[in-house]
Amino acid sequence: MFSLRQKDNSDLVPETISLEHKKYLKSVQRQKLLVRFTQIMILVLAFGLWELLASLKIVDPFITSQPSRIIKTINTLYQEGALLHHIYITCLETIIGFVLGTVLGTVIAIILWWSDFISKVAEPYLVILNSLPKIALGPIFIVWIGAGPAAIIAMTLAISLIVTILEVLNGFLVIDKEKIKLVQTFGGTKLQVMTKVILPASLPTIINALKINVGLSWVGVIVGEFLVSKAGLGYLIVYGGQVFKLDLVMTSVLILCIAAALMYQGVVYLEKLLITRHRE
Amino acid sequence: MFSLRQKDNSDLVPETISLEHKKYLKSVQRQKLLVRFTQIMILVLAFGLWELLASLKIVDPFITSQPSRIIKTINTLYQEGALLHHIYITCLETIIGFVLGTVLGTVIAIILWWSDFISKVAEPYLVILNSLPKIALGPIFIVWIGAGPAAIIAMTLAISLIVTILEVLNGFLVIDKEKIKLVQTFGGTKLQVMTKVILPASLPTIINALKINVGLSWVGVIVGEFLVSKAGLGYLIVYGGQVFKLDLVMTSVLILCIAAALMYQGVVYLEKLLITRHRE
Amino acid sequence: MKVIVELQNIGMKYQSLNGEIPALENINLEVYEGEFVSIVGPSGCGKSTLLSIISGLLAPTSGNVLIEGEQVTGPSKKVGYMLQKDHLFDWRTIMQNVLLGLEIQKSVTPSAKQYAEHLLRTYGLIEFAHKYPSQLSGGMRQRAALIRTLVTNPQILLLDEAFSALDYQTRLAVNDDIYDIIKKEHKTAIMVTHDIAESISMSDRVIVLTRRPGTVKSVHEINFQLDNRTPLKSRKVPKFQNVFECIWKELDVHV
Amino acid sequence: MKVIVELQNIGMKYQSLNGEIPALENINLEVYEGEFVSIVGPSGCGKSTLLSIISGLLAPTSGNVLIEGEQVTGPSKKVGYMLQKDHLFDWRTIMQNVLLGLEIQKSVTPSAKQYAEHLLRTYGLIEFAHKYPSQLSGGMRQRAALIRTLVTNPQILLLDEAFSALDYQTRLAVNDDIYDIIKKEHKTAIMVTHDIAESISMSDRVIVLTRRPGTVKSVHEINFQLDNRTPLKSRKVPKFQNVFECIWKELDVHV
Amino acid sequence: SNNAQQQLTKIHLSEVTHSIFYAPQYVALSLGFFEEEGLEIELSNGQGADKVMTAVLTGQADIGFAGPEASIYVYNEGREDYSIVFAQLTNGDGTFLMGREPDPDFKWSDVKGKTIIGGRKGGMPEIILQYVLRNNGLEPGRDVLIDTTMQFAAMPGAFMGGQGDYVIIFEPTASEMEKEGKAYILASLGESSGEVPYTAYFASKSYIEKNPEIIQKFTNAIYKGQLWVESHTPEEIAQAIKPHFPDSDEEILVTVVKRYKEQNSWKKDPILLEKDFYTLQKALQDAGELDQTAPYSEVVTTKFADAAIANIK
Ligand SMILES: Nc1ncnc2c1ncn2[C@@H]1O[C@H](COP(=O)(O)OP(=O)(O)OP(=O)(O)O)[C@@H](O)[C@H]1O
Ligand SMILES: Nc1ncnc2c1ncn2[C@@H]1O[C@H](COP(=O)(O)OP(=O)(O)OP(=O)(O)O)[C@@H](O)[C@H]1O
Ligand SMILES: [Mg+2]
Ligand SMILES: [Mg+2]
Repeated sequence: MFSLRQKDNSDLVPETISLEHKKYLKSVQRQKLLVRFTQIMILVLAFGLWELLASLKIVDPFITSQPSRIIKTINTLYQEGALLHHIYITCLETIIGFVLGTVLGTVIAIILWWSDFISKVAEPYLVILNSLPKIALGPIFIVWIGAGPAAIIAMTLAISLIVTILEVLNGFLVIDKEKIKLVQTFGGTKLQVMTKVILPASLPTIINALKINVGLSWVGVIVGEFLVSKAGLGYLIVYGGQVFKLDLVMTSVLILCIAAALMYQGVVYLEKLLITRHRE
Repeated sequence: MFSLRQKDNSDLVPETISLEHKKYLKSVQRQKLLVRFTQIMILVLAFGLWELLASLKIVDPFITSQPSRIIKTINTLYQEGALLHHIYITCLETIIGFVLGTVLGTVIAIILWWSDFISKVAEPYLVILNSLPKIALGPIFIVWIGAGPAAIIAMTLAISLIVTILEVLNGFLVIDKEKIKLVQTFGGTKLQVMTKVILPASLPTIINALKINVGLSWVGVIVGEFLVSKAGLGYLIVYGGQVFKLDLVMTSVLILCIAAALMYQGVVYLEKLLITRHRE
Repeated sequence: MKVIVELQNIGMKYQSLNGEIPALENINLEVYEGEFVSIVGPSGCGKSTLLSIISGLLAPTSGNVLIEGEQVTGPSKKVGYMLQKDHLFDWRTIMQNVLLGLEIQKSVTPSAKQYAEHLLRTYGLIEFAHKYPSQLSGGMRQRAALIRTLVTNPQILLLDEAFSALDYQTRLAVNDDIYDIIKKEHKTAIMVTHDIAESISMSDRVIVLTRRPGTVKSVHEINFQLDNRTPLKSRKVPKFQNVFECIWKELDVHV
Repeated sequence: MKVIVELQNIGMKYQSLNGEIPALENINLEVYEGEFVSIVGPSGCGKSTLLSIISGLLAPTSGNVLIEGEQVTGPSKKVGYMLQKDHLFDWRTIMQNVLLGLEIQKSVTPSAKQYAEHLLRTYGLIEFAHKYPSQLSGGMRQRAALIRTLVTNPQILLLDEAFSALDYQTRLAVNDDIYDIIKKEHKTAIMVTHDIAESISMSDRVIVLTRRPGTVKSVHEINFQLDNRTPLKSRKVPKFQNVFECIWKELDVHV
Repeated sequence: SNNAQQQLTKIHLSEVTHSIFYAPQYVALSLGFFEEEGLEIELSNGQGADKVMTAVLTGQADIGFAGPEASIYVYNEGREDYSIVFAQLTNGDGTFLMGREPDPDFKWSDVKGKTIIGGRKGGMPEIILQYVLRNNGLEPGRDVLIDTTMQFAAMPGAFMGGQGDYVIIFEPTASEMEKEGKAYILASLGESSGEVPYTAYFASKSYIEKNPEIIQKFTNAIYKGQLWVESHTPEEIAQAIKPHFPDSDEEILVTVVKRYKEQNSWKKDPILLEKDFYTLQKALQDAGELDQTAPYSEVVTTKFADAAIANIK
C-alpha cells in the first residue's frame, strides 16, 4: 500500500510538441513581446517627449531639466569621481539602517512576544508611535543626537523600527498555535518554542520586514541627508537646489530611483534564495 | 432533522457566579490595573524626569524644551487663535490626501485588475516607483506643481498612491477564484464580477489601505509642509527650527503625535463599524 | 427516458509554458432527465474540468456538449453549479445571497422572490433569511447554497465535491437533505466526489474515470430497489459494501 | 490487564471574561495497556481538552490523571501526542522533523537516530529522509508525523482527529497504516475523532461523551472477532452497521 | 479710499524666510503701505532662494524676495524670461559670528585654525563668510575650516552640542542664544562684509514688462517702509512688526531690531547699486559657485526705485 508517489504534474508530455501547443507558445511569446515593447515605448516616449519639449522651450529646461542635460551631468560627476562616492555613501547608510532596523526590530519583537506584560504595557505607545509621522522628528534628532552620520541612522531607525516590530510581532502571533503545542507536547520550554518554531517559521515575515525596511531606510537616509550631510545623493539634491542647478537635482533623483530599485530587487532575490529553497 | 442550532458559546452560565470565576475575574482585573498603572507611570516618569532635569539644567531646556514650557507654548498659541488654525490646516490636508489616495489607488487597482495587458505593462514601473523614496521627489514637485497646497497634496499622493494600488490590487488577487467562478456560473459578466464580488469582498483590504494611507498621508503632509507652506503643524516645526524655538518644535511634534494617533484611531473605528457588522 | 445532457467525444488539453496537460480524453456520456449521476476518479483526473465544460464555463479542445440537444457555448440558465465550498457572501444576508444568481441574470421579480422564500421555508431556513451567513451552521450554509442555485430554476445541477467541506456526521445528514431536495424539485444531477460511499449512496449511476487524461473507465448502475430511497438507507443495504469494494479496487487508491 | 491511564473525576472549567465555560465534568476512565480507545462526542464537548489534560499540557480544575499510577503534573515522555494536522516544519527535512522531539528532549543519540531510520525504513519513508515535507503526499506526511511521535518512544499515544485533514480515500488507507504501526509497536492509543465509522473500525472501546460539559454518556466495546483485524476489514463486518447506528443515535447529530 | 479698497490688486509675494531681518517689509504690511498703493499682498514662505525663484519663474508668485544671486544664476543659465531685480531691502549679511565665550577684542584673525559651522555649501551665508574670511586674509579650507554639513535650522543645536568652534547664526536666534548664555556674538558678518546686496525683490522679465504699474506700486510701498524704519525707534519698529512675529519675545524683538538698525542692515532706499552688485558676484566667484559674471544692466533695474524716491517724501 505504500506506493511512493511524488506530487503531481511531473508527468508532463515532453515527447513531440503538438500543433496546439506550438500555437499556444507562439501566442504567449507574442503577448510577451508586445508587453515588453509597450514598456520600452512608454519609456522612450516619456524621455523623448521631455527632451523635445525642453529643446523647444515649451517646458522650461531650466526648471524641468532635460534628459540630455542629465546625461551630461552624470558624465561630469563621474569624471570628477564624485558620482560613485555619493552613491556609495547613501547606499552604505541605507544598508546600515535597514540591517540595524531589522535586527533591533526583531529583538524587540522577541521581547514583546516573550513577556505578555511588557507587550501589554507597550501597546498604546507602539500604536501612537506607529501613527506618528517620524519625519517630523528630524529637526529634534539633530539637536539631540548631533549632526553627523549618527543622526541619519537615527532618522532611519525612527522610521523603520516601529513598523518592523509590529510586522515581526504580528508574524510571531499568526504562527499556528498548534505548532507551538507540538513543541510543548515534547516538553519544550518557552525558549525552545522560540528557537524551534517561532524564529524559523517567521523567517518569511522577517524577510518581508526587510523588504519594507529597505524602502523606509531610503526615506530615512534621504531625509537625514536633507538635514545633515556632506555627501550622498540627498546631499546632492539639497546642494543642487541651493545653487539652483535643477540638472543636478534631477540627476540625483534618477540615480536614487535606480539605486533604490536595485537594492529592493537584491532583497527580493535574497528572499527567493532563503525561502523558496525548501518550498519548491 | 432541521434543528435550528445557533452557533456555540451562547450558552454560557449566567446564573450564579462561582467562586473560581470570581477569583479569575479579580486576577484579570488586577493584571489590567497593573498594566494601566505601569503605562501611566512610564508617562508620568518620563515627563516628570524631563521637567526635573530641565529645571535643574542638567539637560538644557533651551535645546530639549520642557513640559512646562510646552504647556505655556500651547496656551500662548491657543490664545492667539493660531493653534486650532494650524491643526485644522494640517488635518484637512491629511484627510484630503488619504481620501484621494485611497480612491485613486482603488480606481487604478480596478483598471489594473481589469486589463491584464495594462497590469503587465505597468508592473516594472510600479516596482520601481514603489522602491523609490518619494521624499526625494519633494523638491521636484515644487518645481513642477508649484508651491502651495497642491504640492502638499501631490507629495502625499506620491507617498501613498503606489502602496495603495499594490495593496488593493493584491487584495483583489487573493479573493477566492471560486467566488468569481460562482458569479460566472450564473452567467455574470466581468463588470458583475467586479461589483458583486471583488469590490465588496475587498472592503476590508480597502479599509486596511486606508489605515496605511492615514500614516503615509501624515508623512506626505509634513514633508510637504516642510517644503512649502504658510500654516500647519509642519510649518510650525520648520519655523520653530528656523528661529530655534525648540519649545515650538516640541509642542508641534506633540500635537502632531496626538492628532495622528486620533485620526488613526478614527479609521480603526470606521473599520470596526463597516466590517464587523456582518461578522459577529 | 429523455436524454438531457449529452457529451460527445469530449477532450481537453490545458496549455502552459511547461507543456501541455491532457486533462480529458474521449469522454462520451448521456445523462437522462431526473437521473442522479456521480463521477469519481483519482485526484487530478479532470473531474472538475468536466463539470466546467458541461456548465459552459470552459470550452473543450475537442468534442461537443449538448443540453436538450442544443450545443453549449457559454453559461446557460438551464445549468446550476454547486461548488465545493458554499461561498455564501459574508456581506449579504441569506436572502440576498439566495437572490445573487437572479440579480446577476437581472430577473429579480416578485414571483422569483416568492419562490426563494418558498424554498427557504420548505428547507428550514426562513428564520435566517435576514441573518448573515456567519450565524449559520455548516449544514445550513450548504442548504442555503443549494437554494441559491435552485431559485434560478436550472434543470440540471452540477455538484463539485459540494459536501467535502463538512465534517463526517454533518455530511451524512446533508447528503440526505440535499438528495431529498433534488428529488422533490425534480432536478437532474451530476455530482463529482472523492467519497466512494457518498457516490454510491446518492446516485443512480456511478461513472469511474481513469487517471489523467481522464476517460470513462467503468459505469456502475446502482439499483438497490428501496422504497423512498435515501442516502442513509442505501448505505445499509448489504449490496452497498460490494459495490464500494468494486469501485475502491478500480480506483486503486494509494496513500 | 494492566491499567496504564487512569482518569479520576476529571473536571475542567475554562475561565473567560464573559463567564465560565464548563468543558468537562466528572470523567472517570481507565485505559489498559495496549488498548485502542476512541472518544467521540458532539463538537465542542471537550474532547481536545480531555487529551490535553491527559498529556499534562493542561491542568484540570478538579480530579487527577494517573499514568502508570503516577500523578501527571506536566508533559511526560511516556505520552506522545498527535495533532490534527501533521505540522511538519517546512524548513526541516523529514529526518530533521522526525528528530524534533528528541532534540527538544535533548536526547539525540546515535541509537535514537538509528531507531528513527529504522522506523522510516519500516514505514516506507526512508527515501524521503532528506527531502522536505512539501515533496510528500498527505498520507506520507501523516506517517512522518506519527514516526516523529514514535521515536521519542512514548507508551501512550494520543491522537486528536489525526486524520481529519485527509481526503476520504486517503483517510481509509492511512487508518490502516497507522493502526498497523501502533499495533506493531505495541502502543496504547487514545483517539479523538468526529468520524463514528473511524472510531468503530479502529478501536477496542468507543467512549461517547455528552454535550458540553462533557461526561461519559456510554461506552461501546468493539469486538468483531476478526483474525488480523484491520480498520478496513472491520468496516465490512455486518455488526459494524449496527454499532454505527447505535452511536449515531446517541450522538443525535444535527445538521 | 473705500473705493480703492475694493479694487485692491492681489499680489503673491514669496519670501525666502520669515525673519526680523526683513523688518521694513513687515512694517509696510502692518501699517497698510501696500493698501495705500492699492495692493493686497499674499505672503508665503518659500523656505529657500531656489524655491522662491522657482515660484517666480513658474508664475506661482508674482514677486520673489530672496538674494539677488538667484537672479544671477538664472540669467547665466541662459533663460530668456529671466528674473530682474527691482528693489533692494537689506544691505549686507544678517548673520553673526558666535563663539562660546564673549570676547570684546575679537579679531577675524582669531579664527585661524578653527572650525566655523557655516551653513550649507552654496548658500549665501556660507558665501559671504568665505568672502569675509578672504578679505581678512584667511583662506577657507586652508587657514580655517568651514563645516557645511548642516541645514541652518540644525546649526544652533549642533554648536551647543559641542560641534565647531564658531558658528554663524541669524537673528533672533543669535540674541536668544546670547540671552541664554549659550553663545556670544563676536562679529557681524554684515558689518564685516560691507555693502552687499543681500535680499532684494525680483520678478520675471515678462511680468515686469506687462505690469510696470504694479511693480511701481510695490516699490513705493517698500520705500515707505524703509523710510518709516529709518525714522522710528527700535521700540516703535518692534511694536509695528510684532503681529508678524506673534510668538517672539518682545524684549528679543527690540534687541534684534536695534542691532540691525545700528549696523545699517536696512537699506534706506530700494536702489541696488552697481558696485554692490559686482561685489556680490566677486564673492560668488571666489567661492567657486559662479563661472561668469552677469551684466548689471540686464539683471537689475533701478527705474522703479528711482521713481519711488522721486515721488515719495
Ligand atoms: N487552468 C488550468 N491550467 C492548467 N492545468 C490545469 C488547469 N486546471 C486544471 N489543470 C490540470 O488539469 C488536471 C485536471 O484538473 P481537475 O481540477 O479537473 O481535476 P479533478 O479531478 O477535479 O482533481 P481533484 O480531484 O483534485 O479536484 C489536473 O492535473 C490539473 O493540474
Ligand atoms: N482556552 C480556552 N478558553 C476558553 N474556552 C475554551 C478554551 N479551549 C476550549 N474552550 C471551550 O471549551 C469547550 C471544549 O473545547 P474542546 O476544544 O475541548 O472541544 P472539542 O470536543 O475538542 O471540540 P471539537 O469537536 O470542535 O474539536 C468548547 O466549547 C470551547 O469553546
Ligand atoms: Mg476537482
Ligand atoms: Mg477538538
